[in-house]
Amino acid sequence: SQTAETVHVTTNSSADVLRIGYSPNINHAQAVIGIGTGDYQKELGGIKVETQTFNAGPATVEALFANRVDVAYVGPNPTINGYIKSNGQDLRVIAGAASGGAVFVVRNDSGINSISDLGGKKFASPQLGNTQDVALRSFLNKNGYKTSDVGGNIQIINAANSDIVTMMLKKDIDGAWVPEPWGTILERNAHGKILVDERDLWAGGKFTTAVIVARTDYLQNHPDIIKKLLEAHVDETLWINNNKDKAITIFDEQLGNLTGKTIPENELTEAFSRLDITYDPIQSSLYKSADAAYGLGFLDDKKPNLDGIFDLSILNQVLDEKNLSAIQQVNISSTG
Amino acid sequence: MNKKIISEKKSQGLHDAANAALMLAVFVGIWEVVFMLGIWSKISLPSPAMVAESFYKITLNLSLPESVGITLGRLVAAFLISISFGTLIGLAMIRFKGFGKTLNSFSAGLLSFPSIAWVPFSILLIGFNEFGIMFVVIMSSIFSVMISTYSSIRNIPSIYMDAARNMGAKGFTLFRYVTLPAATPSLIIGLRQGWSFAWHAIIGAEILMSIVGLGHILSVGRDFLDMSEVIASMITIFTIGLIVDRFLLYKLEDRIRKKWGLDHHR
Amino acid sequence: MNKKIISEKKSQGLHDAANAALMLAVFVGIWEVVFMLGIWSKISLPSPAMVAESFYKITLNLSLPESVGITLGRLVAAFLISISFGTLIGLAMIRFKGFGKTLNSFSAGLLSFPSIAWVPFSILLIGFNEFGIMFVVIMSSIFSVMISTYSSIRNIPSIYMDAARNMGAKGFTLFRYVTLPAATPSLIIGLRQGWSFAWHAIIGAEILMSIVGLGHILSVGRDFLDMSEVIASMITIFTIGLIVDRFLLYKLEDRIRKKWGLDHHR
Amino acid sequence: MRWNKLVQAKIRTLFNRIIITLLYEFDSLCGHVSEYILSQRLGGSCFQMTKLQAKNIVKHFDHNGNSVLALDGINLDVQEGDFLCIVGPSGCGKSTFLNIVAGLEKPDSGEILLNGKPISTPGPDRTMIFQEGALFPWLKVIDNVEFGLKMAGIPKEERRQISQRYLDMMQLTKFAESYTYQLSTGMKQRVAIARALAMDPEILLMDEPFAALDSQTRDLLLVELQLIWERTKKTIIFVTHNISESVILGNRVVVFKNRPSKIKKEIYIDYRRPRLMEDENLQKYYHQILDELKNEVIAQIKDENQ
Amino acid sequence: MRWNKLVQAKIRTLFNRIIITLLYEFDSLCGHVSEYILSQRLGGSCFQMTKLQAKNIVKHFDHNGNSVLALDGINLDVQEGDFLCIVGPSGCGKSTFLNIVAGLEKPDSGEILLNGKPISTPGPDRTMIFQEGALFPWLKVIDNVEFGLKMAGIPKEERRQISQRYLDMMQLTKFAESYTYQLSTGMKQRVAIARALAMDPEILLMDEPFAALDSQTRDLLLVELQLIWERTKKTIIFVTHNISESVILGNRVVVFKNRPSKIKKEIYIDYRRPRLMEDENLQKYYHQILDELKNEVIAQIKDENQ
Ligand SMILES: Nc1ncnc2c1ncn2[C@@H]1O[C@H](COP(=O)(O)OP(=O)(O)OP(=O)(O)O)[C@@H](O)[C@H]1O
Ligand SMILES: Nc1ncnc2c1ncn2[C@@H]1O[C@H](COP(=O)(O)OP(=O)(O)OP(=O)(O)O)[C@@H](O)[C@H]1O
Ligand SMILES: [Mg+2]
Ligand SMILES: [Mg+2]
Repeated sequence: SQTAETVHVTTNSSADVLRIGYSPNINHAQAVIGIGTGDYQKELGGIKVETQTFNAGPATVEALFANRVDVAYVGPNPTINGYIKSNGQDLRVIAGAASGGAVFVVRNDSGINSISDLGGKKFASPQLGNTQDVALRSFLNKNGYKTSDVGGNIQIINAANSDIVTMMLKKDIDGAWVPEPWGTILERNAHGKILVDERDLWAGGKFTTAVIVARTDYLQNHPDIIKKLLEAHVDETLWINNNKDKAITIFDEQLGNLTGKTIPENELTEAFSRLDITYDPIQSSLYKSADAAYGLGFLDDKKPNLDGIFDLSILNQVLDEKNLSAIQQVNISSTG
Repeated sequence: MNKKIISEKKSQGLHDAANAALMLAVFVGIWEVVFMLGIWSKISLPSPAMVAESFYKITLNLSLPESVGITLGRLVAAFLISISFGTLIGLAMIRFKGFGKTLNSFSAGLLSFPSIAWVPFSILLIGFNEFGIMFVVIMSSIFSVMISTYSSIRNIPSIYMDAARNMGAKGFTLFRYVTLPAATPSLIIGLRQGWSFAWHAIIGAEILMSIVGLGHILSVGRDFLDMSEVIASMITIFTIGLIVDRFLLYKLEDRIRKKWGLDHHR
Repeated sequence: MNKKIISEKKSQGLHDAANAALMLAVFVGIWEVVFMLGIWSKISLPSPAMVAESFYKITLNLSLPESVGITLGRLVAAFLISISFGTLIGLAMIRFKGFGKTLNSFSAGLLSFPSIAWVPFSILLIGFNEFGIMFVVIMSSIFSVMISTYSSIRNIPSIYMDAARNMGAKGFTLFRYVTLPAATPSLIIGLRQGWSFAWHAIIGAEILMSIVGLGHILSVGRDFLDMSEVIASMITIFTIGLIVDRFLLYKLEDRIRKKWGLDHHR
Repeated sequence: MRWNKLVQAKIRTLFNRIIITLLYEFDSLCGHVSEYILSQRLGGSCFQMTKLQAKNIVKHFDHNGNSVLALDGINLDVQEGDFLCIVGPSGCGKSTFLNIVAGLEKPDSGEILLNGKPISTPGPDRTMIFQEGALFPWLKVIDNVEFGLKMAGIPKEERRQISQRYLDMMQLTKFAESYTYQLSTGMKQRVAIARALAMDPEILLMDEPFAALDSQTRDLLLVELQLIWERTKKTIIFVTHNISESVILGNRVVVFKNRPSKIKKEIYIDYRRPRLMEDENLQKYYHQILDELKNEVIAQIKDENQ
Repeated sequence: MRWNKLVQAKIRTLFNRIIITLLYEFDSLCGHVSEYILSQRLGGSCFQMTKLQAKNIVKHFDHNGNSVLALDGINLDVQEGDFLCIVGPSGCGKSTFLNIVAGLEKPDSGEILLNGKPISTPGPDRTMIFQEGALFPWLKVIDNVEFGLKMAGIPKEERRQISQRYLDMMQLTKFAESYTYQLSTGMKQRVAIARALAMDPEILLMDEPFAALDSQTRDLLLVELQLIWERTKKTIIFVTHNISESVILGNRVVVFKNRPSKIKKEIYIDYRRPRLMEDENLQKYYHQILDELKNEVIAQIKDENQ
């Protein structure tokens, strides 16, 4: 990658650095590709792009608050948590990144063939209170099941994705709600079958699974830099959606650069097929996620107020310049 | 004369407590000042008051006391196993010299395994449950116990062993009445270290395997960006570590040092 | 006579190596058998051959040697800092008794902090960089060094100190020529433990902060379900731990024990 | 029964002490009265057989590459009930020899036979009093004394009785509950003696046991040891650097040559017991041994200066 | 220059040795010839002032709740150039007193004045030979001997010269490179003596330094020590349990009472030097001291049995 060498020019802004945090996940595809290929740096010109990868959302937001990164690609639940914890002060969602890409996989020989067979089983999700965990729990609740922590007969454990694979193989669990590409991996390598594609549970098959957040003070002080970033982000999004196959190849390459590892192309293709790369933060789904998390007792005692979490003005400005349709900013009050 | 000594002891204890309290007060003071200076956002570094509130909350809803109980139960069980087996293997290492030498190095290699590395094996071999966590804790502390047993015993001045064997002590009796007490001052140091390894391991394992416990509170706090809960649980970890050390291991060490007359630094 | 001793030594070395090789062979053999029995899927437990291949791959693409270099560099730097400051503070603890007593307990509390708990502070105070990782490593090992310095020195038989002071040794000279050598056999044990703490911490920190290094290879391997890479990196961790211990710390311990005549168990 | 024994022991100790005190008080009388009284009370030994045999014992040590030959072929027969004293210049290998007899050190060649059978491990039949304090710092004085008894499985009450007796003999009753670091050097040595005597072994190996004692205590113990020996017919090997001590105690004194150590001379002392320091008749033995040793010292000086 | 000194030292050592050897060889002559030769070579001391003063030293120890009063008001003036011997029953507090003088232990009350000034810390002006081996196991014999010199900042070459001299005196030249665990007990004690003498302190505190030596080596050193004392006018406090030793060495012998220790008696021995073991004229001092001690032993027995 050429990021390191391309920098160093003049500054006409008070800040000459933009620090981006992201994870080498498929729903951060724009960042993985755009940063890796140098597209972002090209767009930002004299602003030096510094990057930091994280292996989980909470750590990313932690770093954002600690003023170690300025903007970050993260999942919706850490975003909500961060927003609430800072009393709506310290961060804003400035764009979306991905939608979909989570599945409920069950073991072939678990005896589960339909939603009515879930009683008495044991399932896994990656992390207590994360996007998939909330989805799994609300799904079970909605279908009349109760988890063991509230006296029901379904046990939920939280484990790292790779450990979930081991447990599926050992038949320690009957299924798991996981993000892609782990759904595909479980399906192919751990005798799993997809019981639910989460997109089927949402209106229009869309629900946000990655957004871009910015530190509020950075957003206020350097709207110009944010704008350049979003231009790059939108461009990258469009390019990926127009060149799916090539994008997958490049993504895999960049993954190799970042981690030294690649994912088999066919697995990656399947994973991407259940995922939409987008710049739309799908605001209503974020509010719904927050409500669900609140309903499960994961958020504070009082109902979270997410008013003002989105600041899409710059995104819309960029979209406008590119002749793309703007995204209507919605407030929580309008969703009820 | 005796009374004087006792009252001296008491006032010594008070003095120590005052010392500790002072250090604590200074620490909290600095923390508060740093907080008020606002160098870091209050999410990253909450104020002492916020942490206290968090403490109050998780104590009231019983999640803290319960977790502490569970974690300690697990830890004690695992650590006892570590100590018993570690000591036994350490002894075997002394007994069979070639085996001991080889295993001493191997243990050193295994000692350097972070507990995190044991988690996948634990899940594979045992599963995602109590015993899985205990396995991680045992694997993280047993080598330390083994090595320190081995080293401590090897460092016993040979004259004690000679004298004892000369008086007819051998086998288990030799071990029970000579080897063990002679190695004790040094074993205790090893025990204290083993205890820390076990502590590290259990918190690490509970974080990674997110099974109810103190580590789980910490990790959940972190996942939900609740730094005051994180700090509250860290303070709990610190306090328990301190209490166990101070009122168990250190007391033990101190008593033995007194008994041996090692305290006679003038 | 001399020649005989030397050749005995050589054959002893060979014997040790043979012993170690045997243990290794048995271990790999069992592993292969378990693999062939197919108790666990090969994703969870790859065969020795698969691990070897993985080794070959990451060695060839240089990611392993580079990571090892980076990790070791970091570790050595951090550990040196730990040793110097830890020793200094340990000495201060000896010097100022009240301070020492208080700090001894506090360190015990801090020693029980898992390295994982230092990560958020490191991010907050220092950031995602070399120094951040080094901070975690230092915090995870310095208390161990402190406590073992403190304990080791307190366990020196007072007659040595008496004799030295009687001969006019004091201050730094007393420390350099008496305190240090007298405490050495026990300090080395502490050093070995401190080294393991540092090892644990660096791997843990590299995993959590995902900064290039050996721990990163392990964590990436885990994230990508590449167990053979995980095992390959664990073997590397083990081997380095073993080598450092065997050829540095243990050698040192052995030499000192010989010199002191502690080896005279009959 | 037990109480009876205790009283007996007390009385015996007291009686011995009174005699000794008398001996001290009436210096002029001592030579005659005491000898008479004591020789009446104690008979000589009669039948003897070989208890312990050292056969051509060789031992060297490695000193940074240089080899130090400590023992160069020691041959020695010790009869049952023998009281054998070993004298020799410092560093000549006396302790090494005793260690080998105790089974704590292996000779390079040669062997030790006990009752005709070769031995190689330590055992409670040969109790050693070490030259350098080998008391256990983690035990109280009384527990140190009882250690060997405990190892032999003697019940607690009996142990206590025995240890009490010997602590009494060593005038340490008041310090029974102290730890060893709280004792003076001489007191430590007395504990070590009590510990060895309490075990009542067939063979007693004593490595300069009286070196740190004041002369009065030593004189007391010299008599006490003779009485014990006469009464129990123990076999004793006693290393000392004090010629008078060897003359008073031994019925045989072996003089070790300087490094490499061989046996230079054996002197038989056939004289009534208990012998006392003041006895003029022992002077001839004293001088005989002194002569042997003088040559050794001169040899050593030559050796150093060459 | 240096070489010169070395030769001088060698010659002196040799000369002394020859004299002593002669004394041994011609037993009958010794009393007369030796005294004459040696008294010619050495003069008596002349002018004296108070070097060290112990003022009402009290020290108790705690034994599991019981208090043991070791020193109960010791008052002692030591003149410059004094050779003071302390004798007393085992465990009476001799070592404790020496420790307090050395500044290693604090008295409960009372104080030690050195040249009129109170002291409380140890210092190289008062070098101690400890009763129990205080050699450093991590140093070679020669480095042990040089330790004090190194602390005093004496350059390496000079150190080596001095240590060589004393190792020579102690007949340990061959073991210079050995570690202490490789030495016999007597050899260790000789290293400790060499270490203290090498430091050449104003005041030398010696706690039973000859206890583990064979009598020949001891006799040699007894003379050697007197020569050193005469030559350098050191102030020496010498604790011993050997009455003969105290009579030969001291110009003053202090007898300690049994616990609680007070000074029972001071005996001045004004007799030409060097004195030898064989000298009949010293007998009267010997008996004087013995008498004092006998009472102590009896007191101790009473104390134990009451
Ligand atoms: N560290 C200590 N703790 C407790 N008691 C002690 C300590 N040191 C000495 N004592 C006690 O003080 C008394 C005097 O001891 P000290 O060592 O001075 O005797 P000593 O005259 O040197 O005897 P010895 O001739 O046997 O060496 C003894 O009763 C001993 O028990
Ligand atoms: N562990 C050892 N390592 C090396 N050399 C040793 C060891 N033990 C003894 N020696 C050497 O063996 C020789 C004899 O030592 P030993 O202790 O038997 O002498 P000793 O006759 O008891 O002398 P002393 O009267 O001084 O106690 C000495 O030269 C000593 O240096
Ligand atoms: Mg000896
Ligand atoms: Mg003493």
